[in-house]
Amino acid sequence: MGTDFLIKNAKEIQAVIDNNALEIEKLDQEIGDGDHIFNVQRGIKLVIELEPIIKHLSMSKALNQIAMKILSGIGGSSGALFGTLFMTMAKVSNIDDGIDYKKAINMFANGVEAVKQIGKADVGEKTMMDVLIPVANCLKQGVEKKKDIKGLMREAIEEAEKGMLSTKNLIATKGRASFLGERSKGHIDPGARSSQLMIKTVCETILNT
Amino acid sequence: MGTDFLIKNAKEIQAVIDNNALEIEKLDQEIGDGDHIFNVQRGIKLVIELEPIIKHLSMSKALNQIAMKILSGIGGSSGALFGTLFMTMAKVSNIDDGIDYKKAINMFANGVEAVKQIGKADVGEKTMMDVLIPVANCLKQGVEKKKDIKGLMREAIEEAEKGMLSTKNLIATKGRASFLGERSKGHIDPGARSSQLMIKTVCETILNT
Amino acid sequence: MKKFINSEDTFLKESLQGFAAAHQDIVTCFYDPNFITRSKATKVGKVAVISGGGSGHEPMHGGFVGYGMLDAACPGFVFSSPSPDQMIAASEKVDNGAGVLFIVKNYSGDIMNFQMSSEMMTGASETVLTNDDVAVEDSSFTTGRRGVAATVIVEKIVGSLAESGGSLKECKILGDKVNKNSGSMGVAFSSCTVPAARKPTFELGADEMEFGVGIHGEPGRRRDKVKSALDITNELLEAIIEDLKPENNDEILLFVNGMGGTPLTELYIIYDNAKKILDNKKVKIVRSLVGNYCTSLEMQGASITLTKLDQEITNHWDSAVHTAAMRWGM
Amino acid sequence: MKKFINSEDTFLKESLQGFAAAHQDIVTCFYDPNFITRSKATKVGKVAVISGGGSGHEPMHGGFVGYGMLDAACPGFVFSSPSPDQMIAASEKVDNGAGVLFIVKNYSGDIMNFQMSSEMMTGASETVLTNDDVAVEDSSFTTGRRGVAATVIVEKIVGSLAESGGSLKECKILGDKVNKNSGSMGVAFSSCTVPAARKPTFELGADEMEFGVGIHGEPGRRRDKVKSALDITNELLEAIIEDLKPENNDEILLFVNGMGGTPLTELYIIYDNAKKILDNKKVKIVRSLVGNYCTSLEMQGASITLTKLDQEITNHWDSAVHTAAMRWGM
Ligand SMILES: Nc1ncnc2c1ncn2[C@@H]1O[C@H](COP(=O)(O)OP(=O)(O)O)[C@@H](O)[C@H]1O
Ligand SMILES: Nc1ncnc2c1ncn2[C@@H]1O[C@H](COP(=O)(O)OP(=O)(O)O)[C@@H](O)[C@H]1O
Ligand SMILES: [Mg+2]
Ligand SMILES: [Mg+2]
Ligand SMILES: [Mg+2]
Ligand SMILES: [Mg+2]
Repeated sequence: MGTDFLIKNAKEIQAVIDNNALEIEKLDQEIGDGDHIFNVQRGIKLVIELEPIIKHLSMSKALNQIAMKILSGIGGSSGALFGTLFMTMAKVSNIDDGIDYKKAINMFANGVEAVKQIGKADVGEKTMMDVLIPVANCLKQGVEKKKDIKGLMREAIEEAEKGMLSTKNLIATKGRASFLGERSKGHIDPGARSSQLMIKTVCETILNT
Repeated sequence: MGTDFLIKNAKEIQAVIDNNALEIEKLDQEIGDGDHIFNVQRGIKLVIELEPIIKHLSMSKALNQIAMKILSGIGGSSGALFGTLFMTMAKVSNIDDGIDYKKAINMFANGVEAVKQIGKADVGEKTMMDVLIPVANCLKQGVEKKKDIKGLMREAIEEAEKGMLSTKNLIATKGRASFLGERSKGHIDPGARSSQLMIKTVCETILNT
Repeated sequence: MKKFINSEDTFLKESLQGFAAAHQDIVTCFYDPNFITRSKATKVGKVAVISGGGSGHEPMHGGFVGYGMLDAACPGFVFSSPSPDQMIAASEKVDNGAGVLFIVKNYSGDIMNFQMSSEMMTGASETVLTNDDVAVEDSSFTTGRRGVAATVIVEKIVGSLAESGGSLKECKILGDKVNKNSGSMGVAFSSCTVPAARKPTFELGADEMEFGVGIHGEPGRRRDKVKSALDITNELLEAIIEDLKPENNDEILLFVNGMGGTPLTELYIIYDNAKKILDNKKVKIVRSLVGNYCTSLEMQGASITLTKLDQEITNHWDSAVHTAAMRWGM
Repeated sequence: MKKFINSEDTFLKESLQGFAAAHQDIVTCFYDPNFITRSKATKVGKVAVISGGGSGHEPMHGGFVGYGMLDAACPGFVFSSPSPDQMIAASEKVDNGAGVLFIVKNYSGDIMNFQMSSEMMTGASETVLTNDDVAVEDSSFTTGRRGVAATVIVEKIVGSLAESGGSLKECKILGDKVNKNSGSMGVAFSSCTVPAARKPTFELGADEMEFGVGIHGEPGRRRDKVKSALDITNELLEAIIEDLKPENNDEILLFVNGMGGTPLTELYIIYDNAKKILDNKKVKIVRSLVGNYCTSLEMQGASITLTKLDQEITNHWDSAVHTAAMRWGM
């Protein structure tokens, strides 16, 4: 798994997000301030534009570049959250020696833990954590149980979808939607939806290799 | 002709103007700033409210009160123009000794002349002067020729209507519509319309006595 | 119509009361007839500068009453000239023996009412007529051009001269000069709504703008499709420059004025674009003003004003001013 | 969408450029990362006060950079928190050795980005979180209340203390106090339109208002029929007073803030109505602010903020300030 994997996935994600842009925009208009889709699209575009630079970099350096780009280029909650995710993934030791699925999952789980810490949100608060945490847990357990990687990817896709859908009936207690209190109920969280789509895309790339 | 004549006519005019309010409003929206109808309605209301005060006053004092009320209570072009009309009418000598039609017409013509001076507009400039001046001229000539008063009233009504309609195809050179240049063409002047309606109302009151 | 309003009849009075209360250190309002004066008396022998016009252009003119600018303002009903009794009462209150200078925007109604005031007044008075709107053709056979945003500049400059002891005659001459040195033009993206009318003065399509609009929502030069900020700025500047004819290295004041409903960010975009264009033409921007100063109720839109400067005008621009809407140096 | 704009991508940059050029005597703008500083260096040992947040609330925060208020502002994209690199670059530029005080409105995105900045910085820093919006229930289990217009007041007061030599700790304590002493609530008559979205954030019926709206067009307490200015003012004040609980003869600052698209006249009507209500309750208005200070692009609407005063806060309110959007005493 090299930096080409990152770029390839970024491009796939771009297509998927663009296809679902109107829905995501609407979600953040309903319970947020409407900018989530633009933040995400801007972020992906910036990452893809990094291709010529990170192509020749080591994995840790590439991830750091991506993290900095996301952090500085997006702003808002997504910038801090996704930026933290990538920054922390880069910190797992020895990733420049080559990455297998186990290490990749470890990196992801580490990143999610850091996101949880900066955002102070747990499962059930109607944020992207309702997708990220269950998926990270499922993957970690899968690795522990030495599950088949393709089956695990399918599980992760399901977990992500379940988590995303679960946000619909939650009352938000973190993020901008929390200002709505009761009125946040009945809407899927935009960040949960975008994360779920990204996870699905990456898992499918792996399934298709 | 006493102050009751003034109040009676103000009330008749109020009804007529109210009935044509939407049209007049629209005219000033098309080539002005849209307030002419409110200015006129406010003015008439203020004059009618003067009834208890002017009921017992001499004609000159009553007209002066009306003029001051219009001048201070309307503002805008109409305030200055109609205020000047009434103020000048009050200045004709001996009006407190009784007013016959000849004197009344003399008063009106005097008032129109003063309006012409303050507004610096003549016939053909697409203002209320296209109604006021022809009507004043027609009335003056009628008195000179000792025409029958009822016939003269009918002539005045016609002159007013003709003058009002003539404004439609004029290019405004005075007043707010002048800013439009060519684009003022095709619209009747709001002040011409309101003056024409007032003149018609007063003439009809006389016709019906 | 959605407005913070209790009734059309009390609109002006309540607004003036709020204004007076919020700025009681600067202004005092009088009612029936309505006028606004400074809260502190000025020195004997100072020319009194009075402006006025229909309401709906706030902060103009009441927001400019105070040290270094106006001595009094006479607010008419929304978009209707004030009446002579207002000007007369204001003059009586603020005339300090050196006469009254009226600053009047060139509209028939305003001219007639101010003229009647002058005629009815006993003291000396002069009038500066502003007519900076280049959207309208100028002609001595017609009412001529409208007075718009440059009125703010004239009031600042003349106010400063009066404060520093200028005579009535000098104030009149300087006011006329600043007006002649100024050109303005505006564009509207949306109409305004006069409270009494309860509906917009005009209708614009979703992609239309009124180019050369007046500050009462009067139609402009033409109805046009909405263009980029740069194109709009360019066209506004071209019309102004054609009229003002600034020469190479002429120093100017660039004033980007909001019509009331356009956010500051966009006014600064216009400023940025105008600066690029003027830099290109070697017109030197040496003073600036950006904000909502001469508005049309909640209209979305903006105008640009250029004023050619000389040392005298620049000095009076820089001098201290202390009003509700314009304040510096104190 | 009708805006003075050339492209969504250049919107912020061009606006900042115009802002910097129009006020070059007061501010300097830096780009990539974007931040605004005073144009003149401040004295060594002065605490640097930095604020920032998504753009679209102008003049907040850039308009408050200058003597007596902010040392720097970090503008994010429209309605998106700025990123840590902006805050870090700004801090490096303006930290004078006495540390940096961040003033941050309570939104997840802002908090996370400012927190990351603090962690990445080498120098000392403190953060004052504003959360004055009483429309939202406060709770330590949730994000809590939004920071809205009182942020302006906090920036003025803390800016004054920093200017007069207050330590980082003192600035932090005073900032927290002013925030705690303040309550705000707003109402919207129309939505705003984020340039990138090209369409309004929300839709309101012709007779509807959003009561308790957020400054990004977030939904408020409820959707309601439009009411009279007096009723709206009354309901806003009731919510604030229930929270702030001012006592008989408490002295307060009354701040009527426009959301961007509402004319001044209407803000003064709210002021007038609020004054009547507060007079009745024996709450003493001793300082006032009326205008568009914390806006939501072109949104039509307004908010009311009350800040309880004591001698210290009042003195810092009165002290000289020289920024693009707030200026007195110099
Ligand atoms: N404290 C938090 N922890 C985790 N996720 C959060 C938190 N706050 C917000 N989010 C996520 O961020 C998303 C919104 O992102 P975005 O719209 O880009 O930022 P903003 O809310 O600043 O406008 C939400 O839908 C939610 O999933
Ligand atoms: N100089 C003038 N001489 C005569 N009538 C005028 C003049 N200027 C304007 N008017 C009349 O005034 C009318 C407009 O009145 P009104 O709308 O009340 O005032 P304003 O134009 O100040 O808004 C015009 O339709 C026109 O008939
Ligand atoms: Mg958002
Ligand atoms: Mg009119
Ligand atoms: Mg008018
Ligand atoms: Mg946002």
